[in-house]
Amino acid sequence: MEITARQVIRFLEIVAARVKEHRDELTQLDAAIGDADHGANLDRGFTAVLAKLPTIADKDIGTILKTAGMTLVSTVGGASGPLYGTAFMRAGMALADRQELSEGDVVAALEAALEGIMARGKAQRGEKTMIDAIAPGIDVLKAAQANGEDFAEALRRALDAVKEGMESTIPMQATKGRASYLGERSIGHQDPGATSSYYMAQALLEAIESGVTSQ
Amino acid sequence: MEITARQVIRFLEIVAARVKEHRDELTQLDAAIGDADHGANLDRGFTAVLAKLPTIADKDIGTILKTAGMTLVSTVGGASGPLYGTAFMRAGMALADRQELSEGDVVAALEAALEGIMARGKAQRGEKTMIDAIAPGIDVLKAAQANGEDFAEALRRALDAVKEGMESTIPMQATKGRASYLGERSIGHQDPGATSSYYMAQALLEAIESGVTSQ
Amino acid sequence: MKKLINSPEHVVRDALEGMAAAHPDLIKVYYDPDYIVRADAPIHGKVGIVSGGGSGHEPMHGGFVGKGMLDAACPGAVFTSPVPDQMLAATKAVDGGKGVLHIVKNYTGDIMNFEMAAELAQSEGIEVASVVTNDDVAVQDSLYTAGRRGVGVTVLLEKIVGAAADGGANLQECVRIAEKVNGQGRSMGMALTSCTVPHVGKPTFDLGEDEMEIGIGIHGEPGRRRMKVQSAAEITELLATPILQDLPFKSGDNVLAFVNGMGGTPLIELYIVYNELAKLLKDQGITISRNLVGSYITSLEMAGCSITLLRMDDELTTLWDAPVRTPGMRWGM
Amino acid sequence: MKKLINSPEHVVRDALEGMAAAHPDLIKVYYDPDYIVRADAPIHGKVGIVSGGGSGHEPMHGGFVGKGMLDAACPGAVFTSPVPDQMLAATKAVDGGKGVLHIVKNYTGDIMNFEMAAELAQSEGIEVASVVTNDDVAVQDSLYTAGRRGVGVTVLLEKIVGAAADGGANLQECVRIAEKVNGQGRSMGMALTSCTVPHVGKPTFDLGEDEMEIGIGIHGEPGRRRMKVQSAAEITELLATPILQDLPFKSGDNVLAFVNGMGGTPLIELYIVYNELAKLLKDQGITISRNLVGSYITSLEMAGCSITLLRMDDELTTLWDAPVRTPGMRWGM
Ligand SMILES: Nc1ncnc2c1ncn2[C@@H]1O[C@H](COP(=O)(O)OP(=O)(O)O)[C@@H](O)[C@H]1O
Ligand SMILES: Nc1ncnc2c1ncn2[C@@H]1O[C@H](COP(=O)(O)OP(=O)(O)O)[C@@H](O)[C@H]1O
Ligand SMILES: [Mg+2]
Ligand SMILES: [Mg+2]
Ligand SMILES: [Mg+2]
Ligand SMILES: [Mg+2]
Repeated sequence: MEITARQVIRFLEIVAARVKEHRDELTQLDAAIGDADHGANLDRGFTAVLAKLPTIADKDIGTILKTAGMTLVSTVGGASGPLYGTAFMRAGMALADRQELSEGDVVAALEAALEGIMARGKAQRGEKTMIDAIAPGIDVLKAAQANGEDFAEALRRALDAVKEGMESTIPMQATKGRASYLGERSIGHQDPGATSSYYMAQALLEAIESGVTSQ
Repeated sequence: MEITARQVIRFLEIVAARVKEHRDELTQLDAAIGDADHGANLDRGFTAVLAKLPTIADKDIGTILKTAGMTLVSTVGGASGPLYGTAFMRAGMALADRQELSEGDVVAALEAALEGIMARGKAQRGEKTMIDAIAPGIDVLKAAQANGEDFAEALRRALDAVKEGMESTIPMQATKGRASYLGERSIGHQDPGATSSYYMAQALLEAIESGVTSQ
Repeated sequence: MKKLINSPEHVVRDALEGMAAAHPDLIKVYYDPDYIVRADAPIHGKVGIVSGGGSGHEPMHGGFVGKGMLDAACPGAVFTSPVPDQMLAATKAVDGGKGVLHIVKNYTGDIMNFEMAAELAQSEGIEVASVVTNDDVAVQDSLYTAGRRGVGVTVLLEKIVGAAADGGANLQECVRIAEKVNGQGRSMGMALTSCTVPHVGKPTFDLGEDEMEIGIGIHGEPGRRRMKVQSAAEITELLATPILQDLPFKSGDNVLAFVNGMGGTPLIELYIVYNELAKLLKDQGITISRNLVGSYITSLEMAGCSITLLRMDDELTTLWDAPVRTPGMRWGM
Repeated sequence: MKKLINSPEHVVRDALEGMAAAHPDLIKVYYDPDYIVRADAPIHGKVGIVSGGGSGHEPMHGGFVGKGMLDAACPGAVFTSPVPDQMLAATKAVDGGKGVLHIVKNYTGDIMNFEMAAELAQSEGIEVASVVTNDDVAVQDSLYTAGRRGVGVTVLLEKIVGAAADGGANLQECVRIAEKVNGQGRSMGMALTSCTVPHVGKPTFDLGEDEMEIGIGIHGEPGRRRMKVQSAAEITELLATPILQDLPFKSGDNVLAFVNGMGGTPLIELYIVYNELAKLLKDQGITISRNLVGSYITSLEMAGCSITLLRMDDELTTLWDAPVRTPGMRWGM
């Protein structure tokens, strides 16, 4: 299975749509354990990314993702801006000059993105952040790759893992980010960043499955 | 019928009690067309008058009323402080050195009090103030006096006139005091000062009727 | 009712003690009767400037006592004019032999209590003059009514006359300047929420979640009109238009533009209103030569704002710019 | 939601334009990226002091740009840290050749965005140092968490370090003084009401008519504890006790006592809290040598207050007393 630049653009478009759709939900989750701006932050950022797309649609995949990341850094602010921004920039650097992606490229890019998030935010799994949603999905893809399992199939299982990871943040006590100020009162709420990461994973699956039909 | 200093003291005690009892009602009336402090203002003032009574109980009626008036001026503030204060002071001046009052004295003192209010506040009847309650009562007493009618009987009719006067402020548009700022919106509300004047008239009747029984 | 207080009865006393504790270098506070005087009063050979009114409008008036503004302030109970004993004591405390000016906001109670205090002070041989502020265009004026309320202009007048007195103006001069400021200034206010008088315990008036009250005073008095909440631009126009027409202010005028918060409105909103006001005045050819943005004459925790415009000339500008040092207003020293 | 705004999207921009219109003598405002610099920046041979953070805390930070305090401030969206582009542009605009100090409140977002900006500025050859404020004792601290929030101390730090830089201190000196202020200062806050983020449109948290939230931050984050509303004296003790124990402050200490309003609380209530605080500290043998009472670091229209205590010494006192002239804090000039 080969993924085209057109599909990467499509991925970004779907993320932007999902974020807008779930803007209020994300903000409400953030109101419970944060400061009620996560939905607005990401919506502002991906709206800016959408506006940039025409100028980069004909570029290589690395440039497309790097530009998206830089745009997020420049427009989102808060914690999620540098984190998602770094993630997309690192993915872009890992895919410099590519016009098409192999399955292995996708996994490598996702790993680079996660490393970027962990380096920038200095958080580990289990601290009630986006990492708890993203990491389990990557685990599934890497295992599948190692066992030579079908990628499309693995992607669907990865999305389930991301969903479980997102839900696993509910009983956690936050030790990073704004939610950590609440101490024990952060327990019992789903992390907004983990939730936005799940919607991005959904978008990724959809874009990849959409294949060339999106053209 | 003779009124003793003891009854004048009793009158002040009853006013203080009535004001405390109706404090919230007076404040609510003031909230509608003023600034929600009339009940608190008068309660503060007559509580101070009560505290002063022991020191003046053995004095002449003029001194008792002058002291009460000065105490009101010094403790009430707002519009009602100088107005009621002046009223009691003027009544006291009209009754200097008296140990007992004739019916005529009572009417003269009430007239002096009303003149004091009108001089200090520069208001006339029909401007939606305490004057609209007080003046009609005095009219009744003066007429009764002229026609040599029974005073006790006249006092009761005077109280009815004060009540009607108080209620007559409801349809009036205020042209004096805080309520005048509301223009037409002041129409339809009973004036707080007219209402407190009615309770004072009630107290006066009760004190006079109580006769020596209060001793 | 939710307030940072100990009890409704102690609000005024506790706040006065807090001011005394916070500003011993600027003010002295006396109790029973309550009044605040500048720490170095009386200033011999200077006209004494005294104001006062109900509490609940902080920093006005007590916060304006100090160098270059008020010599004394008399705080009444919340929203209730102080009593003559307070003004008399304050007048005596600041009398420097050149007479004392009473700055009185036009409310029946304030007028009558200051009047009685002035009579008493004069009977004790102190020369007293009074100026009354009545700048609120929300109130229809007429010879036969109590007239307009004194609101935002009072703050500007106290600063300007305070500077004049500090500069050596005599009592007549102070009166002239005060009357000029009151004559050239107009104000109007609005509320997004009511305030709650401590001893009442519930809001003075009820406003729906989408309603605002236009033409309110500073005592939680209901205003002249209730309407649906509108944008900052529309609200600014609703307040500024009657002000501009009333004086009237004309193209070419220089004004001091004062956007005031009512107590519960944050600064970020006041700057948004100021921005709309600046655009509106520019369109009318009116120049803002000085401005003041903040909560200076408040109505407890009421959310809302008022706009005051004062036509400026060289004399008023010089006096406005003069150094002032009080708890509530300070520059130049 | 009732606010004096035109629309949630325009709140920050409109307020910035209002500030620019009101204070052209003190500040210049740039847009896209948004930042505020003192009118006479860059000052050659002076360390540049830059801060920033989400909007909704006015007058902090933009209101502290001017002589003797900040050289620049970067306002983010409401309650959202600004982006690196803003800090980079501001850092370049105020670089006077002696390096630039970033004053950062300890929030993950602020830390990361300032970090990226510092990396970019350094790559362009500007020397940048950063200090992080984390004075909120309501947050339990630990090596493994995001640590404490930066709150009230930030205001005092910006004044003091601003004075140091104006006095010619080099970058290392500024860092030393800033770390000393942060090390010797502690804060805690409480809310009587929630605030409403404009683009959300409803209160961030719900408090009952008789409830208060203790240990809140400045972003409408819920606090550590919810309880029935208590008296000003009890609330003051609830805030002051953890502050005193944390440093700890000791009998004989000189402190700057800062009673701050959260945006919707009127001055009269802040003075009542200050009065309780003064009594409480006196009982503990702690001397208040300086104080600040007012709304300087706010949370939109939230009703409530915070208390900050800073242990003072001669160096900090001299720097605190130094003249300052900004829209939000002014004395001595
Ligand atoms: N150190 C961190 N590492 C990884 N993710 C983090 C970290 N801190 C916060 N996050 C994520 O960021 C989300 C909050 O983003 P957002 O609300 O946009 O920023 P802010 O918290 O500054 O308002 C949290 O839900 C969490 O998932
Ligand atoms: N000029 C006046 N002449 C007579 N009575 C007046 C005048 N102005 C006000 N009042 C009376 O005073 C009452 C209000 O008293 P109060 O609420 O205690 O004072 P304030 O209006 O200063 O708050 C009004 O209801 C009215 O009856
Ligand atoms: Mg957030
Ligand atoms: Mg009243
Ligand atoms: Mg009153
Ligand atoms: Mg945020």
